[in-house]
Amino acid sequence: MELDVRGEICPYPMMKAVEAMRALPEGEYLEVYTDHSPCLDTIPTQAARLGFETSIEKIGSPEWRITLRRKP
Amino acid sequence: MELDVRGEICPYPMMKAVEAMRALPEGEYLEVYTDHSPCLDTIPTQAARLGFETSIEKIGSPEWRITLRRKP
Amino acid sequence: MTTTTTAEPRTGPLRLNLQPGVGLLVIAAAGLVSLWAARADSQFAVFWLMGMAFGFVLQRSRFCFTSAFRDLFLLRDGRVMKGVIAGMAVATVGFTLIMSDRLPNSRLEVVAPEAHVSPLALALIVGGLAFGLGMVLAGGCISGSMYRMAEGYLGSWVAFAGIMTGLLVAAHTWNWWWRLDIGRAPRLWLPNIAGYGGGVAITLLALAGAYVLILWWESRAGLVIPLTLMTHDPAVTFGDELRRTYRAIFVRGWPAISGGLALGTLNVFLFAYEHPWRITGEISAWASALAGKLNLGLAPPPLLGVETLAGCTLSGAEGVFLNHMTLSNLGLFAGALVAALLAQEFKLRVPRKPIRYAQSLGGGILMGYGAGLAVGCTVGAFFSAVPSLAANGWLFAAALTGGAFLGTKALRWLP
Amino acid sequence: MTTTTTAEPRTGPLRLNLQPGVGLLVIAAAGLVSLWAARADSQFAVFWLMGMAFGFVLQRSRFCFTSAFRDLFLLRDGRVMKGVIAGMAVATVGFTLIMSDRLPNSRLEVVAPEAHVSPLALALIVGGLAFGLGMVLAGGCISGSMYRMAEGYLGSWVAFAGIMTGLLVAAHTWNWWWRLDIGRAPRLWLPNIAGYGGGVAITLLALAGAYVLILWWESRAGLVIPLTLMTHDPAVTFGDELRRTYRAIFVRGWPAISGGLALGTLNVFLFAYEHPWRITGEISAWASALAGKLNLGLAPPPLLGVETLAGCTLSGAEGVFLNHMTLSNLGLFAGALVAALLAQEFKLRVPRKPIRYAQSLGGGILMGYGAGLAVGCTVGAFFSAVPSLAANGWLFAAALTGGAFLGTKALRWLP
Repeated sequence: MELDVRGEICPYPMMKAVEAMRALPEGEYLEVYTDHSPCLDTIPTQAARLGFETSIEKIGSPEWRITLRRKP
Repeated sequence: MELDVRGEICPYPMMKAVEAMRALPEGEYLEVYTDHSPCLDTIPTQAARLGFETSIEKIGSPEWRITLRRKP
Repeated sequence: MTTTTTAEPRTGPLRLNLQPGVGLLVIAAAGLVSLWAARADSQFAVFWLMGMAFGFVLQRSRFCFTSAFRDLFLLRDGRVMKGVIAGMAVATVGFTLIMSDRLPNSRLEVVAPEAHVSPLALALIVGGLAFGLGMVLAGGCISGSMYRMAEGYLGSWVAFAGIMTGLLVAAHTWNWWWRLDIGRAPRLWLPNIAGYGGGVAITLLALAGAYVLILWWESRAGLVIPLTLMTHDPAVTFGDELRRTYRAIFVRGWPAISGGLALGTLNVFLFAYEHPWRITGEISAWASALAGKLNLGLAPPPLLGVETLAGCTLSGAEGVFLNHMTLSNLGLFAGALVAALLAQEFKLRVPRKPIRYAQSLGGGILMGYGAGLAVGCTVGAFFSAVPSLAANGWLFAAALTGGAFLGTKALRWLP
Repeated sequence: MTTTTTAEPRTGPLRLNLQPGVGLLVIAAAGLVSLWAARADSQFAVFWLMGMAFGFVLQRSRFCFTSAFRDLFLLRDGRVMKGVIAGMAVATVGFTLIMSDRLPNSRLEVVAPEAHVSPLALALIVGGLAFGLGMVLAGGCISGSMYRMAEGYLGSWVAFAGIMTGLLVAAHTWNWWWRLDIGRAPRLWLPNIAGYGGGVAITLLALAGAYVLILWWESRAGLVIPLTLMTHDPAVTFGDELRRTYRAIFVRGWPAISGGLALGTLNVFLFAYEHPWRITGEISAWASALAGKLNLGLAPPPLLGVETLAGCTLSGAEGVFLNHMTLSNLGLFAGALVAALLAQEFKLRVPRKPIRYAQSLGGGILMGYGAGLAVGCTVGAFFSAVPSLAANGWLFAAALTGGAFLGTKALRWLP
């Protein structure tokens, strides 16, 4: 699943990401696209609490793809 | 091999430990006994440079056993 | 043995990026401004450079007072608030030494010069609630909106227009509040009743208590958020190490705790030179001067009692446009712009949902009005007031917390 | 993603340890001393508490100026020197703001009050060489020996006796040095020739250059030493998190960079209150007063020119025994003792080889004599002089480096 929150400011990127993780069907993973750098600190923390693993890739200046997968 | 440098101040514990690591026969490991806490920072660094792994155990207040093994 | 991992992003294929080059040009231009400012007035140059330092640290550590309060409720995350507390603890020690140097006897019924002590008025609570609600709606407090303006967030520009409007409205209603409430309210500076030793001890214990409370609050969400500190692989070559040092300072975001400690230290330095860090007084002067220039009868009247207050007082029409604090605020933009460009984090960000503009404007107006009543924003009336050993810093913090709570409720209704 | 591991020791089976309990008793006693000091003179209480803070940070970060210089040669390890440089960079900014507040026009032929500016004399080079050699032989400089005395190192007590002896000898030869050399030597305070802006820019660039030089020097040994920062597992419960926070502050050693930054910040705070951190002037007063009490004709004569110098000047027989700096030095012992007890690191450590006592005594005498000639030790004539924008701080550092190099050669001859 993809979630594009580019252009959005705090707290929307993390709020939407948390909502999407909660609603994510089994077996799927979530890709969050953002240009808001504070997410790089907040999303991994919330992901850990929800049992997700985070990996972050820089895809632009400044844009990031945050991939969230359920921990096995 | 054992090296007891209790009572010694800087830089003797790290100097003696480095000398002992250099002279250590293959297959042996080195146990350094010290009561000088700065060693906990300096010995691991020099050990890494000489290709050794460090593990530290607190055995008294304040006394430590620093075990140095060649990296495989 | 313990381990932790950091969130340094893997970098995909990137096009050639001009931002660091533009950043160097901005640094050169900022150097020229310093030279000009040093000729005009040596204070101007110092405040310009200190403003740049504040802006640089804010951007690098993504330091946001709004998230410090809001994320307590929204995410049960106290990461930024811990940084705020650590910074205020450092500043408390430094401020106390400076104040006791300037006013050795604290038991007189006077307050150390430039300490941010203001009345414990109803207006402070109303202002804090409005500010807390407004900053959550706008996604940033005043300092936060300022460094985000420099990063290219269009919404923050709208919020800043709201802030100026709110400060102007506050100036128009100031005399009413002063007569009814602020002018009659007591002020409480801890050293007057407990000495410097007592004041500093009470403040540090209260900050330690707040820190522990946050740890407890976080733990109720099942996983405590670790205090993130930078980590890295052992480098092997000189080039690796240089690159890593550069990236740690200029590219990767700093942990919130480093940002808080740096801001607290800078705040002490600025007080040692002149007075604590403050922002809104000058923005109010800009708003009032602009209103006066427009000749539409919008200029506020002379304001009652502001000469008896220290800190971020509102300006009536008589406000001076260019003073040392103008340089400090402009420096904040310049420092944040330099930081954003060097980190390749500058981008024009345009909100896609129309309601975001309304939120930014409305939130800005609430913040401006609240900062007017409270004699300062999260910086002047909180981050500089608590270390001034002033009770109003704590009352404002409580009201901000309430306002931020209301804000998180409001956020859930909005799309 | 990067990972690193820390050297937190696994803890074996330990007997019940009384040290933290004794530490709490020392804290209570220190509180009583503060109250007594505050009654005698409010300055006394501030210097006592600031001294405790310096001692606490020194012990917690195992901060040793000797190892900063010595380990560059002995281990090609710049870990501590990086902390020293970071602390001086912070202090440079803070000191400059304070000095420019107290002396706005730096182009006059005067120096800001209390800045550690002293003559660029041959005695400064001789003093630095002697000090550098002595500190390596004794295994600690003056501040280092003082906090190790509190930790229970018998050798450091012997070194301290040597330091007092050396300072007394220096006081006896001072007038000769003054007439021949020190009294005629020029002083160079950077703001006199380059303004505050130029002075701070030169100093910060030089510190950055020194930092890069150290990275290069370390890299020649094949592996760069990572700047260690604290790391830890994510905690799950409130209790875990509280315990971890307590251990990070009070039990585990702090990284050298944290220690350097904390000492630099404290130094700015002390200057904002009164003057920079200094140690040896007071020890010289103790030595001279003690010599006078003994009535053996050992008391030094009145010293020439000391009233024209700022910083850690020697005392003749007229030295006052109890002043604010006495409290600062005693506080250093108390703070280090508290830190050592809470961390369970107090122990009476008795060197087994007789030669170590000779090294400590001889090294101490060299340090005392060197600090007398150089108007200060690694603290007053280096760590407080470089941020004072004084050229003598750099010259002393160069001489210390040379002395430390000689010391590492000497160490290899000794058993």
